[in-house]
Amino acid sequence: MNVQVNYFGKIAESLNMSNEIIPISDNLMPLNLRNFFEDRYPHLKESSYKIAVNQEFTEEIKSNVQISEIALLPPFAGG
Amino acid sequence: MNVQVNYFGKIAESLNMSNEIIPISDNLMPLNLRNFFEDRYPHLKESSYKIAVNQEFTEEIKSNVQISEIALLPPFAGG
Amino acid sequence: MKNCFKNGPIKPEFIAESIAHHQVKKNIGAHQIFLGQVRSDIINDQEVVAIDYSAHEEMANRAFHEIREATFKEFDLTCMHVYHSIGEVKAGEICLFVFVSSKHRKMVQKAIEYLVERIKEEVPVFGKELLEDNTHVWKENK
Amino acid sequence: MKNCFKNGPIKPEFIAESIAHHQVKKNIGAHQIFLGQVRSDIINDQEVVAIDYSAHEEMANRAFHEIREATFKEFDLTCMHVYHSIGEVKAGEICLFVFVSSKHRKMVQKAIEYLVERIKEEVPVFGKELLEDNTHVWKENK
Repeated sequence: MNVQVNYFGKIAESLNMSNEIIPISDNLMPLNLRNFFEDRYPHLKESSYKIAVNQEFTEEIKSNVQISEIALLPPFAGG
Repeated sequence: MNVQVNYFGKIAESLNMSNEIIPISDNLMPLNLRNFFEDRYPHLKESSYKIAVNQEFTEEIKSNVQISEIALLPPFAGG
Repeated sequence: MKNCFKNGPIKPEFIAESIAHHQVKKNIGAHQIFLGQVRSDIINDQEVVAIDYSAHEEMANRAFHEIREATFKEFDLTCMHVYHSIGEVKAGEICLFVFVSSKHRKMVQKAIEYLVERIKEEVPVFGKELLEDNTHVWKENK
Repeated sequence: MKNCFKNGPIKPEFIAESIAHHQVKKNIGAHQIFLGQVRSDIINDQEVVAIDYSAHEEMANRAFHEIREATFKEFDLTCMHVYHSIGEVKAGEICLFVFVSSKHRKMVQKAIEYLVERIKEEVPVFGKELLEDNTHVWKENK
């Protein structure tokens, strides 16, 4: 499936983009997302970030899940 | 000496005045002020209040003190 | 001695001005504001319509001053302001405005608790709760 | 879902209006307000002149909503309002406005601590600290 991936803050800056569509094949499931993104963009290993799938924090996707968004969220700075 | 006495809030209301001058003779010293006022106005026995002499809380005056004010202060209700 | 009393209610616009004055102080990271508002409690089946505040003003201003000094000593604050109403304040209106500012949030939260507690306990302010049937009762902080 | 974001700084007049709106709620006895203000810290020998806030807005509004619900459950509050800036906020300007009201003061003090703590920790808001030499650093809550 093709998945909408959104990047924020420092992560978006380091990737030089705020979003992209990534094809994720079903036979990768269950998929460790941190490994997946750090294989794709090795410099992310140096970064601190949280991963959210469909707006819920998680590190993994299982099969048969409908994914409307994956988000990579650097440390929060609200307030 | 003649002493300025100020009454506040509920105490002033119960006495029907907010201040008066009371002569206090030197040979009463040291003087327990609560007893002094409750002898003068017996209904004060039923009341809750603090006494301040020259703006400092105290229950007693000793001799040779210059008194610019005695205040009877009912429970505080600030804020 | 600074006069901490304001005649009548403390207006929201006055609070806004106070906040605005602090925007030149660029080392401030956190403000905490406590507001006391007159509540229309039911007393003897009658609603409180207003509180008429009186005070031993000189003693009260001295107490405010001492509490402010102690708070500055205890907590690392940039600014501190305290205003209390004198005279009539209607239910729904504001009678106490306490405002502290600091670099960091932990400081202002502790400081405001300490300040408000001491103000309620130590400042000789008296409150006559005016009821809708024109009777009154005297308020007491617990 | 309520939108808790305001474009640019939160103005003192907006805070005043918010306070004024609560004067019809005559069961309120205590308000507590927390304001976060942008500090001109020195970073790499350069002064912070502004913070440019961005967010995962939908997730952030969901987080604000959940935190509000949890706070209402935990504390006996009459009202609660939270606003955060998005976009550029200059040093000295306000970026966070948290406002809780209750019958009594103890409630609002505990509630605001809980709220501010959770907002800083759980809401996906990002802050780019703009320095005077036109470089920037990314802020991180500790």
